[in-house]
Amino acid sequence: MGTLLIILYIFLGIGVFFNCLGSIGLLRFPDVYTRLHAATKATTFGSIFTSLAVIVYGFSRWNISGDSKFRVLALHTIVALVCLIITNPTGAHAIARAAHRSGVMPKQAVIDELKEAKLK
Amino acid sequence: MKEMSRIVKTVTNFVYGFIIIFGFYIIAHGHLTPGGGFQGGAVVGSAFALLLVSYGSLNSKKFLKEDIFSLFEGFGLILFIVLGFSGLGITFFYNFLANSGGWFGDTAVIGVNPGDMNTGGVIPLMNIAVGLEVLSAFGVIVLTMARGAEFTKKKEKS
Amino acid sequence: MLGLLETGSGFWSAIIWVLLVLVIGSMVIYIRNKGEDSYKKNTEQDKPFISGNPEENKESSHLSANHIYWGFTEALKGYYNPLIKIHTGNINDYSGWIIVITVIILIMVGVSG
Amino acid sequence: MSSIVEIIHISTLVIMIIASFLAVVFKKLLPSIVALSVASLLLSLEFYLLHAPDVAIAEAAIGAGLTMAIFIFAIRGTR
Amino acid sequence: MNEFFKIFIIPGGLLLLFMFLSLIRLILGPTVPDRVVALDTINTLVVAGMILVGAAYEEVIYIDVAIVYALLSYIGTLYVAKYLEGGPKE
Amino acid sequence: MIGNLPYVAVVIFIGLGIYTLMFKRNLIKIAIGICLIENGVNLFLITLGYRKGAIAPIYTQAPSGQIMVLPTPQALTLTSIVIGIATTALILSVAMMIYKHYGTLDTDQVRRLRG
Amino acid sequence: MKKIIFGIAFIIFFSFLIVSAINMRTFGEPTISEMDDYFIENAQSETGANNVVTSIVFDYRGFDTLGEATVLFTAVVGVVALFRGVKK
Amino acid sequence: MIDFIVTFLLSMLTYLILTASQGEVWGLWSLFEIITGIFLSLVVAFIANKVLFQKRTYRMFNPFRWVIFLIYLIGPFFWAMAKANIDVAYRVITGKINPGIVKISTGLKTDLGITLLADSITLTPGTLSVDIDEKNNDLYIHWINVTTLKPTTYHICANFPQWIRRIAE
Amino acid sequence: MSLSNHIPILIIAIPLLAAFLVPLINRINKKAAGILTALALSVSLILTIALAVKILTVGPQVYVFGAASPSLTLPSGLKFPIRIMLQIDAMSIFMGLITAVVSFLGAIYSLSFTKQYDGVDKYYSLLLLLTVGMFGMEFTGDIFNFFVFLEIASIASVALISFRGIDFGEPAEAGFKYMIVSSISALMVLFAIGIFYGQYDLLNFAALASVIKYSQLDKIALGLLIPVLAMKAGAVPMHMWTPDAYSEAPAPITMILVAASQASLYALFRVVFSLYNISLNALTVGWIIIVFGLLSMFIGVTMAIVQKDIKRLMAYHAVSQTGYMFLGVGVGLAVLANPEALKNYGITAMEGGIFHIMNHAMYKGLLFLTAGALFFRTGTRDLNKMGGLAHYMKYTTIFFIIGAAAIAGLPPFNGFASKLLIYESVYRFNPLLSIMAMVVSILTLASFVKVFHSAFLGPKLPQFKEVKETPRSMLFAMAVLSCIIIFFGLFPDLIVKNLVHPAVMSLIEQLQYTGTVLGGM
Repeated sequence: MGTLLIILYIFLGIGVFFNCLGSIGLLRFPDVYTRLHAATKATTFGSIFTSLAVIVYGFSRWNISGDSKFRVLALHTIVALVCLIITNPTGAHAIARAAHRSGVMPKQAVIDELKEAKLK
Repeated sequence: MKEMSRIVKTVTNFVYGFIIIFGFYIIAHGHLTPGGGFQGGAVVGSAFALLLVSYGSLNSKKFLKEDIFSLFEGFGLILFIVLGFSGLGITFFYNFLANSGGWFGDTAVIGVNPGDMNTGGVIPLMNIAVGLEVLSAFGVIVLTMARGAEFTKKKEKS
Repeated sequence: MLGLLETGSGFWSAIIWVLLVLVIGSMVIYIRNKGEDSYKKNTEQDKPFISGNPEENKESSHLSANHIYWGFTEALKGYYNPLIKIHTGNINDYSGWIIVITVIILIMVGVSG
Repeated sequence: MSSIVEIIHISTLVIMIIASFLAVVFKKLLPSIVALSVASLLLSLEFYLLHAPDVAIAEAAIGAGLTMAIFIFAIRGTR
Repeated sequence: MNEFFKIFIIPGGLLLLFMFLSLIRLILGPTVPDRVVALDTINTLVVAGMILVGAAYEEVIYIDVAIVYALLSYIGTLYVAKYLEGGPKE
Repeated sequence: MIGNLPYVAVVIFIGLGIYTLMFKRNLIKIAIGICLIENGVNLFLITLGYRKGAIAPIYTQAPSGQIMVLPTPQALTLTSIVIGIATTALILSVAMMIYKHYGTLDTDQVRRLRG
Repeated sequence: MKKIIFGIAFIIFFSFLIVSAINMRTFGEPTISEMDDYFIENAQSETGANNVVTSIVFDYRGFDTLGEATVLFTAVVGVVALFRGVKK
Repeated sequence: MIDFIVTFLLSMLTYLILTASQGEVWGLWSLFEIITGIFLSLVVAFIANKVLFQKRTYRMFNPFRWVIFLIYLIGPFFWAMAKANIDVAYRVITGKINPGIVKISTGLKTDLGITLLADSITLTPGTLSVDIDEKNNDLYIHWINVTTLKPTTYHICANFPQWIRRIAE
Repeated sequence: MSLSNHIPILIIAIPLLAAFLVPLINRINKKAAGILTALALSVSLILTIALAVKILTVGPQVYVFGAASPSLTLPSGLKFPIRIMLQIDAMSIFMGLITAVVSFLGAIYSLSFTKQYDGVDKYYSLLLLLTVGMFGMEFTGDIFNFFVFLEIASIASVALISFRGIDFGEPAEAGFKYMIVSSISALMVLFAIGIFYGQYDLLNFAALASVIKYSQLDKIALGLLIPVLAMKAGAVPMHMWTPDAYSEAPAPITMILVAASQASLYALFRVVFSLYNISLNALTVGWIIIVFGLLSMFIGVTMAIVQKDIKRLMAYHAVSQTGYMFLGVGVGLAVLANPEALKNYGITAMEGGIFHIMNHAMYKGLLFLTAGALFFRTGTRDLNKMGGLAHYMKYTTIFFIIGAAAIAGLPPFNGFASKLLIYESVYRFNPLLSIMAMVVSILTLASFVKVFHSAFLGPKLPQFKEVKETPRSMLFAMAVLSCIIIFFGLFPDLIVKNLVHPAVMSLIEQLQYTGTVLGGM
């Protein structure tokens, strides 16, 4: 039980920390693209860790008590996690592309090859 | 509507089937877990919306047929009301299958239990009927409004 | 009797009314038939007399709906102008009026207890 | 213990109200729809916290996917 | 209310706090893509929070809601992105 | 601590919606207002059914031996949500059609029918 | 002028709603719950469904659900009828 | 036909994962559940097989590729992701950025490969895939810390393309 | 268990089933849609008449959904009902008869009228759904179920009003306005339902009526319910949607819309009389309704005089005639707490008001149908452009005269009978009100003289040379309505004694209403 608690604390701590970073980055960064960096990477990573905590919790409780509902908890959380991992970066890509096409240019940009390419 | 980028389309290919099976899971387990005909139908309808947005209205015509949707909409509702009528020996909407022992007729354990699919009487059947209606209704709404948006917007000057 | 409608302070029967109309109508027709017999068809007496002016062409004599009751609306201008002004056809006003009336009724119901 | 739950309730409600206020005050339509979506998302979370998972699923499916879709169609059609 | 309730509910509350931060970006965001990024962030946070709360209440069936949200918020994002791709207008 | 705050939130929702209906001059904004009122009323119904320390009214794999929240408002809200989306879809379609013929969404100009 | 009247009406309306919110029964403590207790106790044995909400939606209040599905059908037919001539 | 069967199996797998609780089949599912699952999966396969297999490429049927995929996910990808977050944390705290959008040509051809690469890039340090050239599969990357104006592929995404080539091509 | 116990649900379910079948049938045969609609509605009409006979002889009837027996309202010794039920007393069946007749005639009329449209199957499907919504609103005994059917009726109405929206902008505009106001009203009704539920944990009308306490929250619920339902019925000053919606809808739909707004009126009476009854402050609420009536009568008719669009003019008359019903029933409500006055003139006033509902549906429907016939043949609704149509459309002219005479209250048509009841009884309540009502009646006559003159009289106009008499099915519908009007006009006592008086008594006697559900009280 003690090990489980420690693992939970670590995982939840990492998850919350990165989620926090993501939100702060969303506030601090100057333009859409950099904000997307913060939002996508950090929140996905954080959410993976909070979900991992739940998964670990579910499996270990199932091991201890043998109650099938904890296995269901872990399995469903895995499914939710997979959904999150698949959809998040794709959504970020869609937003970035749409932002660039709608005329929002990156600030302080050293180089912008996409603007020169003019894809349509 | 034009199609979106290749990355989005590839992800859509996977997610589409996943959303639909998940929606069916919600519909079929309506009497055990949260969900039911409406929720599952809405989820599946969203899957059609996803296909529409990532493939554009021209390319998605291969996969989404409005005729079939409107057919299934009427069919789902008729199934639902026929289920209502079939209780008419006693009263309209009488749950004549519950606790009868046959299909969906198992007696539920009273209290907390892990859930048995084979219970609920006509409720699972009604879930399926309503789910069929709702998913095709949302399909029709999304397709029609996409068509209408092309129709009502101002013509570009190009 | 059939068709007798009690109204609390009297009664009303359409059958009696119809019979009465028939009787009075036949009397009127009878009196009319006994009237002036110097009238002759297809003479000057047949034509309408419009202050000596020539009769207008029938095609143009139809009065269009805008002009009927012109005097009535003109006389009640003070009443009609604000009334028509209220009917703006603006959807915001529609919902606004509902809220106004709701508030009035809420106050009345609330105050009266 | 239950005070934590209450704080969660309160902050969910507050975020929701702010988001719907934004949906009203934004001048352009697209930002208001985004704000409406946030409000509906938080509404779903609030249903979830009020122990109504059935309704939360319905609100999530309809508020996130379909309402957004038909609003976007509408503003596309009225551009 | 078992001993794990607190462990899971407190991170959930913290995630809600981060939602406030994202909401500020939603208010400030000078352009529409900024606001969509905020929406996306709130989506992810809500999904994570829903999983945590579901674990805290020991209600297995609640996780389904999180799955639905994780899947469908993506659709909303795509719709807005699609609209923005249409051109610089609005 | 929380008191009747959820009800107040409901009222604020409805108030915002009514405000939008009364003072905003864009047809799609009006549709947003209707959505907001719907959200408020749905929240109201669910809030009425809440019971502190209870669990959801579903027996499948629930934590045993607890009271449950009231199920009827949830059923009602489910109905009202679907009705809401149907209403919204119809409102938006009609608004699109208005735009096709009038070329504008301003309520001050969408008033050929008056008097 | 009209805007002022509407504004005042709106404020009064809002305050009435606030009054009703405050007078509502306390949050989280329903005073009377006879009907719902009946549902919670008997739904499982009468309909055999674990989910009480579903058993209310489809059994006890099935007619509402029929009406709701009909509303959706009506809206769909309305939308299709509105855009009926539009060809792609 | 083969795509129908594969879609059916995939959806069946998903359904089984979702419904695993208690029952007579291996202690996980009841018989009725499985029958329902087969029925629903048939419907899904009927609806979704055309979408899933548009290009009619069956390269991913090789189980070896899936093994490599899992190794990739757990090994280099996760490590890169962790690094990415440290990086983001650093930039969030210090606020040092030097962004730009650069073009890289990856040499990947299949849709799945390019998608995997783009998503990996988005989740790994300092990079975000913005756009894609549909003709020759060049990716446009928003790079948060531009070190060279003419970056090679290695600068951006380490050796991911090799991994992905082994997985998806 | 004989089928006769299931008549209440069959009345609703058969049109509903037909509505779902119509789009499917249309794929097979294009012409079957209209015939199926007419068939379903005729079955529904026959069943309604059978049910009316049963109810008027036996007494109120209940139909419980999903229970072990259709009349089992209280399962296993509970004090409150838990299932949805239809509860049909004399007032409900009175409204149900109106709905059945009007929608059946509307369907018959549509058979020819819809030749100008495409997508006819959707039209018929929506018409059936509108009918179902009205039946549901009138028959249901459950307050949330009432909300659902209110939404069905309003959504179907909106879709039908904006049916021509693809070609013209105005129908879409009218539909939008109606949709917004009806959404507001539906949401307010839902809020009131929430208030009731929060206090009493009940959703049944009768059970609520037996426990209602008229507390602070009940007052707010009443204050939300009265205006929104009055608005749906078209009371001034919330009537502005009425002329828009009525004038832009296709003619048979307008006729049914009149009946739909009267269904809301019925709901208002149901709330005030059956739900609250004596517990509310009857004088205040009665005067509120009387003032609604006065304003509606007067403003409606004066606005009608200046109109030049024929259907818009009639729509304003619809507002004005609704005022009579408000006036009659309002007087009855104002003296509800006073048994002496109630017996002396209150019941008569209510009889007048309720009887007027039926008369109004009939003659207003006839007038709208004639207007639709004019539009069908001439293609215009502008009175300025019409003239001399009596030369071409003789039957339509006769029907118009009958309708106009009835609405103006000329004896021996039915309008006179109900108006006379209202005048004489209201005079004993307050003479001024009665005089106002008479003035309004005169103004009504004046404005119909205007319509008659500008549309039908006058020389033959060259642009209308091709105009022919209307098709047979349209004439049939108008003829049936005219026969009903004349019959009602000649024998009003039959109707008042057998239909209207039981309806009024079922409204006034609350105990009977609750007793039907809750058992011997």
